Amino acid sequence: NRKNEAKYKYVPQVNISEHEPRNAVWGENFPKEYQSYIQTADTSFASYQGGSKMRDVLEEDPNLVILWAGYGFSKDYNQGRGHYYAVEDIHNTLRTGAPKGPGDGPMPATCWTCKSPDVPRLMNEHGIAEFYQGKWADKGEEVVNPIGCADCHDSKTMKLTITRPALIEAFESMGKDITQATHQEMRSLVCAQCHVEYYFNKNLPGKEGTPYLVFPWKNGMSVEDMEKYYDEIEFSDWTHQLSKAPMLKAQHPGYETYLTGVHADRGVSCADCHMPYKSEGGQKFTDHHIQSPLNNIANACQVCHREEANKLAENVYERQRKANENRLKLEGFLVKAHIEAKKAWDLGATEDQMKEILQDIRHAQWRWDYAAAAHGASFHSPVETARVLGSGLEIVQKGRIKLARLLADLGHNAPVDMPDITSKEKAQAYIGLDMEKLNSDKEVFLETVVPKWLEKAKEREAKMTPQINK
Amino acid sequence: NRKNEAKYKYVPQVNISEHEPRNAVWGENFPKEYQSYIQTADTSFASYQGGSKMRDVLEEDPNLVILWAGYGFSKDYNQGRGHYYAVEDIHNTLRTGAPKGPGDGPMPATCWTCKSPDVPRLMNEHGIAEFYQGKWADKGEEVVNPIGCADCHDSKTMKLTITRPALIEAFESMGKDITQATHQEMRSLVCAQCHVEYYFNKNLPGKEGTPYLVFPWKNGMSVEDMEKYYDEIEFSDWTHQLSKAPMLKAQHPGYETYLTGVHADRGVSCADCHMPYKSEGGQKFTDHHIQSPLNNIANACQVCHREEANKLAENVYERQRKANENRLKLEGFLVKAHIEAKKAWDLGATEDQMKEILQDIRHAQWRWDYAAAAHGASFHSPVETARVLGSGLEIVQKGRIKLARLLADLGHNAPVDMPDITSKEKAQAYIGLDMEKLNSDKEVFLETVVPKWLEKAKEREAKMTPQINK
Amino acid sequence: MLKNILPQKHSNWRATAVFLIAIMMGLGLFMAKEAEIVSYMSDDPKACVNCHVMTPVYNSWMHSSHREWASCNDCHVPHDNIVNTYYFKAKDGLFHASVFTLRAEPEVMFMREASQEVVQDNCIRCHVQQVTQTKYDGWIETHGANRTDRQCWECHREVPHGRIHGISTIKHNIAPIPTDTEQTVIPEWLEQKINQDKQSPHEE
Ligand code: HEC
Ligand code: HEC
Ligand code: HEC
Ligand code: HEC
Ligand code: HEC
Ligand code: HEC
Ligand code: HEC
Ligand code: HEC
Ligand code: HEC
Ligand code: HEC
Ligand code: HEC
Ligand code: HEC
Ligand code: HEC
Ligand code: HEC
Ligand SMILES: [Ca+2]
Ligand SMILES: [Ca+2]
Repeated sequence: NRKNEAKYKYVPQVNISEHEPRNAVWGENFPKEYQSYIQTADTSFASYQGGSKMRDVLEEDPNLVILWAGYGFSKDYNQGRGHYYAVEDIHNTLRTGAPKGPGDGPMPATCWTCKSPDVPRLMNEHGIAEFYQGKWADKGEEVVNPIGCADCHDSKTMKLTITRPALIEAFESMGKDITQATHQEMRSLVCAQCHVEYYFNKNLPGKEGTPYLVFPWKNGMSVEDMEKYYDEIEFSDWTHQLSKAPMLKAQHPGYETYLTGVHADRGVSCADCHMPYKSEGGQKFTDHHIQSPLNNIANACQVCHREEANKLAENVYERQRKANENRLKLEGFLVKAHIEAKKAWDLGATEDQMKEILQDIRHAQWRWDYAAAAHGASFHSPVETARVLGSGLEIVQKGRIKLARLLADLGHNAPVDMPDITSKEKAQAYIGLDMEKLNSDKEVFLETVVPKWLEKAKEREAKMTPQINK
Repeated sequence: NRKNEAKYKYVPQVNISEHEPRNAVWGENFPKEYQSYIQTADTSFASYQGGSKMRDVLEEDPNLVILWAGYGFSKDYNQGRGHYYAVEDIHNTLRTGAPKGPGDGPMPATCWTCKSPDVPRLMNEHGIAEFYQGKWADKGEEVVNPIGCADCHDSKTMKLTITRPALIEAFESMGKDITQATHQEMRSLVCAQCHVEYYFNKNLPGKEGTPYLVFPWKNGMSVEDMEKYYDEIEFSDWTHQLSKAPMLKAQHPGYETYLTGVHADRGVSCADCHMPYKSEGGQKFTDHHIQSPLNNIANACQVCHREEANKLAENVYERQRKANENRLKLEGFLVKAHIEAKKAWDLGATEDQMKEILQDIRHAQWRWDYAAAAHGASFHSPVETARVLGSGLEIVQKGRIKLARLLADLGHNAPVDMPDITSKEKAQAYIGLDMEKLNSDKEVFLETVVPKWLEKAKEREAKMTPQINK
Repeated sequence: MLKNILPQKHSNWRATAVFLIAIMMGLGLFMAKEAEIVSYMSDDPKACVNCHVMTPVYNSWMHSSHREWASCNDCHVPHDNIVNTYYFKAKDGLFHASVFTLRAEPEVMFMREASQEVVQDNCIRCHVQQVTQTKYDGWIETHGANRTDRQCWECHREVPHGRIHGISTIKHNIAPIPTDTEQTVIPEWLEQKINQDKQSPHEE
């Protein structure tokens, strides 16, 4: 009909093939969108807690090293930056280790899922479960284009589209049908392909052994619902090095927390704030420079709020400060709880005595992480974030009082000495990480393995010339 | 000139004298405002946690009996209802006891301050400090008209006006000049005469011994600022009966918390929501039926929000539920802390051992009360309310861990038995209140003393006939 | 005062504005005083309430969603260019003032057509992004077709003066009058008492 015609009418310069992963190729047809997309390479903006600047989160807050002791995140954790860096950053992070080649390294192939438009291409070529199989390093030469057009768009119609099976399956698990999503919902759902809590399920019937990407939404998306989900299947991401608690790592539940805020309630989508319209030479287009809206208040906020930019930024910062205040309190208690639990083990506590305590630590830290890991949550949904932090403060109290009594029973009735963790280095030394080795191994990997990956990819892609229209 | 003519365009039926306390007399001139004011007598509306219905808060939540043990509030505490009942309710509450006559009873005259337009009249006749002197019962026959016109209006111009010295003095203490307030600010400041945290200062230089009404705003209005204020002057409202902690009672810091919310930030005043415009027969006027805006969403909210009424109510309830969730958690811990502290005393703890713990209890409960006592705060400022509750959860944890260690030292290393406080009656019995006597004394007071007060007031007022214009 | 009213020095239409104001003043001291006509050039809504007939609209605006965002002139005066702004103001000022002085104000006023166009343009000026972007579909349904051929306030009937119009619709006003500075919010008696208290601390 005419409406659709109007909406998606354009004269393509090139014929973009269905699984074209190279953003520059799409850029031939859509220069404005591409040019703005390319700006996600800019790393000059820093806000109170966000922005595109590289921010070493462990350095800013060494407590985290203790919270994640025994898990990859204690080695290296930076705040996310522009989509342009998705591939580069997964190469760089110490969490992915220094694989020497295929089959090596700590991480599964599933890690690639949210980093590149090569992913839908590969899933199409090999199958979904097949994509998730094997090591991360196995696909190093296949996944090289950072997040881009083919992740969100249909190459024929340019319509927004869902390219990640995990989101579709998650909707199914909730008894919902994602194909019924409205256009406005799609403007958030394309983001919900990645900005969500996830885990790797190795026990899916028929796919045993494959770290299959799953969003734990079956019972709902609240912190309690997902906790219940994980408790029921007795899942844990890792066992804590100090406390031995069976831990959960919350990963950026951005979409889930956003949904509980007033903007979602009023139908405001992710794209409304992170991809507002922009005018250039009398032409309007969607700004694909996805970033902190605080670097773009005029377009991102003032369309709806005719407040001064300063005031709007201050509104955001105020909510973030208030959330951080209680987050840091909870965090401090969690650090204590892990170290107190270690003390109890050291003094001879039994599994039985520790069981409830460890469960409390698991639940309290899960809540802390749920509130902390989605970097936007303290603005997207300040009231829910505060509620979750409060519930974490409740649980950690219960656990620590049990610990105090247990320690007293074991002969230690006094505050437990805390290590010096005033810097990232000190904290990492305390948990016994050999950072020098990790870093030098990584260097070797980046200097030897990665260049080969990129070279092979170049060769491969050289054969995929797009068809130019005349 | 014509402008002034405009000011007095209506033909006054009666000449209202400067300190006319009788609302019905003002009502002769302003029937619509009066008629709507009179509707604050209606007690049929109940929302999730508010409304005009009589709600026995102790019955709804018997924990409070423990939190306030040793203080009047453990005897009787109802949620505030319409202004119409201000005088009746202060007669009725068990907190004011059963005075036999002048000079008797537990409460000072200062209690009257926020209950009636007779107050400015008496302050004018006798002086401010003089008004605060003596017992509450001393002025029983003088203060009989519930909150009304003369509390907020100038009788000549009908301009909004401040009639309570405490607010003026509080502004001075902050180095601010209330006479600079804009018209829009006045639409909240008239409420800030009463809907604020207060205490009775008996040590004001030159006024020693008089329980002078003071708003503790000198350092600011946040929960920390006021806490600091009270700590500095070592003020406490009472000593807790169980824990012996030097307690603070937060009283409805409605204005203070409102100021931290987004509505205040956007210039929305109390009157915008609680006294919106109303249309009747082609006339618009300010609805003086001050009540829960949820009983009047169309006028109170939909002026600004084009949302459905149900949705707006649900927005409010959601914020209230989330606040209550954490408030109840903090509350539960506070109950435990008081009873654990009692146990410690029973086991022979020393003042020295208890000092820090009691200070923690004081500060944690102050935060709880600050968040709980302003009934609107969880909507007026949900983020600040959550922040305050979180900080209470932090402090109570510190205190209880010290308590657990102290108890272990004293030979009790196990959870402390909690009494049965599942109903108001049981909780009151636990703290040893003789409710039967309190109630029967009150009955006698209401049947013998109060009727005399009202009778004398009638005689007195009969002499104050308003001057009718012809 | 003139400094605030007049456009920037050196702008070439400053003369026009001065000229127009001069005409207005020429209408006579009596009228200027009566109508506080000069204050009509100000952007302060209180300027409009100098005429009591404007108080009902002032008060309804005061109770509207727009109080914190849009003053009278934001809606009722063109903002397309600054010459137009002052020209329209002066013209309107003269018209209103004449009617007012003659006591010919109707019970229920209506915007003249010229004013309507101005207002409509101003609604769009502020809300253009909200009502034209298809991307806000999810937030504001159905603005596409409707907005172009109808007046905004056909639907948004409450914006900003409410549904009831007419100069008797608001009987008692406590709208502030800008020239009225003699009163403060503290009544005299209370100020006295407080000062008394301060001077001679109470002795028992
Ligand atoms: C109402 C506007 C709004 C909406 C809707 C919104 N965001 Fe945000 N988002 C913000 C603001 C403001 C920040 C804080 C930026 C800062 O701290 O610099 C933010 C932060 C973020 C961040 C961290 C950015 C950084 O600087 O590191 C991410 C990631 C994010 N949002 C993703 C999303 C996703 C995904 C959605 C939808 C599920 C969404 N946002 C919806 C306004 C919004
Ligand atoms: C479901 C999607 C998804 C999966 C699966 C996923 N990520 Fe991410 N990743 C994200 C998102 C979204 C961000 C941005 C987070 C933010 O800052 O808000 C991110 C950020 C990152 C970053 C940059 C920030 C940092 O931590 O230094 C790295 C590196 C990273 N991921 C590595 C990995 C690895 C390794 C795995 C596998 C264990 C993985 N990702 C699996 C979605 C995912
Ligand atoms: C294919 C996965 C994927 C999709 C789809 C996706 N993101 Fe991201 N996003 C990421 C990853 C991964 C990062 C972190 C990249 C890095 O740090 O290297 C990130 C980073 C961000 C950042 C941080 C940028 C900064 O400057 O700090 C924002 C904001 C953001 N995404 C918003 C969005 C929004 C809004 C959408 C949807 C319109 C979206 N993302 C869709 C995976 C995704
Ligand atoms: C993270 C998701 C995401 C990525 C990656 C992405 N887009 Fe978009 N794109 C969107 C959204 C959301 C819209 C707005 C759709 C709407 O409102 O109908 C959009 C709109 C468009 C439009 C429609 C015209 C306009 O400007 O509104 C074009 C063309 C487009 N994108 C091209 C591209 C190109 C080219 C790339 C790669 C360089 C790309 N997009 C990458 C999410 C994305
Ligand atoms: C498409 C419209 C839209 C956009 C874009 C938008 N908002 Fe909002 N915002 C709303 C609506 C609607 C509400 C809910 C209040 C209401 O109903 O009026 C709201 C509420 C708020 C509130 C009050 C909620 C709270 O947490 O206290 C703040 C603050 C706010 N927005 C700031 C921002 C900032 C900052 C941005 C840009 C990063 C932004 N908004 C972008 C529409 C929008
Ligand atoms: C934006 C609208 C808004 C503003 C501004 C506002 N309130 Fe409220 N107020 C509410 C709502 C909604 C409730 C919740 C009513 C309920 O729970 O039924 C409430 C509750 C209350 C209550 C408890 C009512 C009850 O039912 O018992 C009091 C008292 C109160 N507000 C006083 C004030 C004061 C004083 C101010 C200014 C300092 C103020 N409010 C500002 C909307 C507002
Ligand atoms: C600074 C003003 C102020 C002072 C002084 C004050 N009150 Fe109140 N009082 C209020 C306000 C405001 C409410 C309504 C609280 C609410 O529900 O939000 C109230 C409510 C009440 C109620 C009805 C609710 C209930 O608790 O059952 C009683 C009774 C009462 N006060 C008694 C007293 C007594 C006794 C004193 C002296 C110890 C006193 N008041 C001092 C302002 C004050
Ligand atoms: C002179 C003191 C005083 C002033 C001034 C005052 N209040 Fe009150 N208010 C009270 C007291 C006392 C109560 C409780 C009365 C009772 O329960 O008997 C109360 C009760 C209320 C309630 C609860 C009504 C209900 O139905 O539950 C609301 C809402 C309220 N006030 C709002 C306001 C607003 C808004 C203003 C200013 C426009 C204001 N008050 C001015 C003292 C005052
Ligand atoms: C708790 C404070 C309070 C009390 C008590 C009060 N008023 Fe008001 N009154 C207000 C406020 C606030 C306004 C709105 C002022 C404004 O918007 O400029 C107002 C407005 C008015 C107006 C102006 C016309 C209108 O309707 O807007 C009149 C007349 C009036 N009140 C009469 C009365 C009478 C008569 C009583 C006693 C029956 C009374 N008021 C009691 C606060 C109060
Ligand atoms: C005079 C205008 C006005 C009135 C009356 C008003 N609001 Fe608001 N409200 C606002 C503004 C302005 C914001 C801030 C968001 C923005 O900037 O758009 C807001 C924000 C909100 C928010 C988002 C903030 C949050 O806590 O998440 C909610 C919910 C809300 N209002 C509900 C209500 C309800 C319910 C009422 C009636 C009891 C009400 N409002 C009355 C103007 C008003
Ligand atoms: C947000 C835009 C807006 C603002 C601000 C505004 N007006 Fe209006 N005004 C309107 C609209 C629209 C109408 C037409 C109303 C109708 O016909 O329903 C109107 C009508 C009028 C009328 C005609 C009489 C009537 O009742 O319809 C007068 C007089 C008037 N406005 C004066 C003022 C004054 C004085 C102010 C400032 C105190 C003001 N307006 C502020 C939009 C505005
Ligand atoms: C000198 C007294 C006076 C002042 C000052 C005044 N008005 Fe008026 N206004 C009037 C009178 C009288 C009318 C009725 C004219 C008629 O309809 O016959 C009127 C009518 C109007 C109308 C409806 C007629 C039309 O022009 O479309 C608008 C709109 C209006 N005024 C806006 C304003 C605004 C805006 C201000 C302040 C900037 C203002 N007025 C200041 C006296 C005044
Ligand atoms: C000077 C700028 C300005 C002008 C002119 C203006 N508005 Fe607004 N309008 C705003 C702002 C700012 C808001 C509040 C948005 C928010 O909540 O953040 C608003 C809110 C609204 C709302 C939502 C609240 C409500 O009352 O339902 C509507 C509808 C609206 N305007 C319509 C109009 C119409 C119709 C006109 C012209 C008669 C108009 N506006 C003129 C700035 C303006
Ligand atoms: C045919 C009726 C109609 C016309 C004409 C119309 N609107 Fe609306 N408008 C609506 C409806 C209905 C809504 C509420 C839609 C919703 O809630 O999603 C609305 C919502 C709005 C809002 C958002 C209000 C909010 O905060 O939720 C603004 C702003 C607005 N309109 C401005 C305008 C302007 C400016 C014009 C003129 C150019 C206009 N409207 C013309 C019917 C109309
Ligand atoms: Ca970032
Ligand atoms: Ca009530």
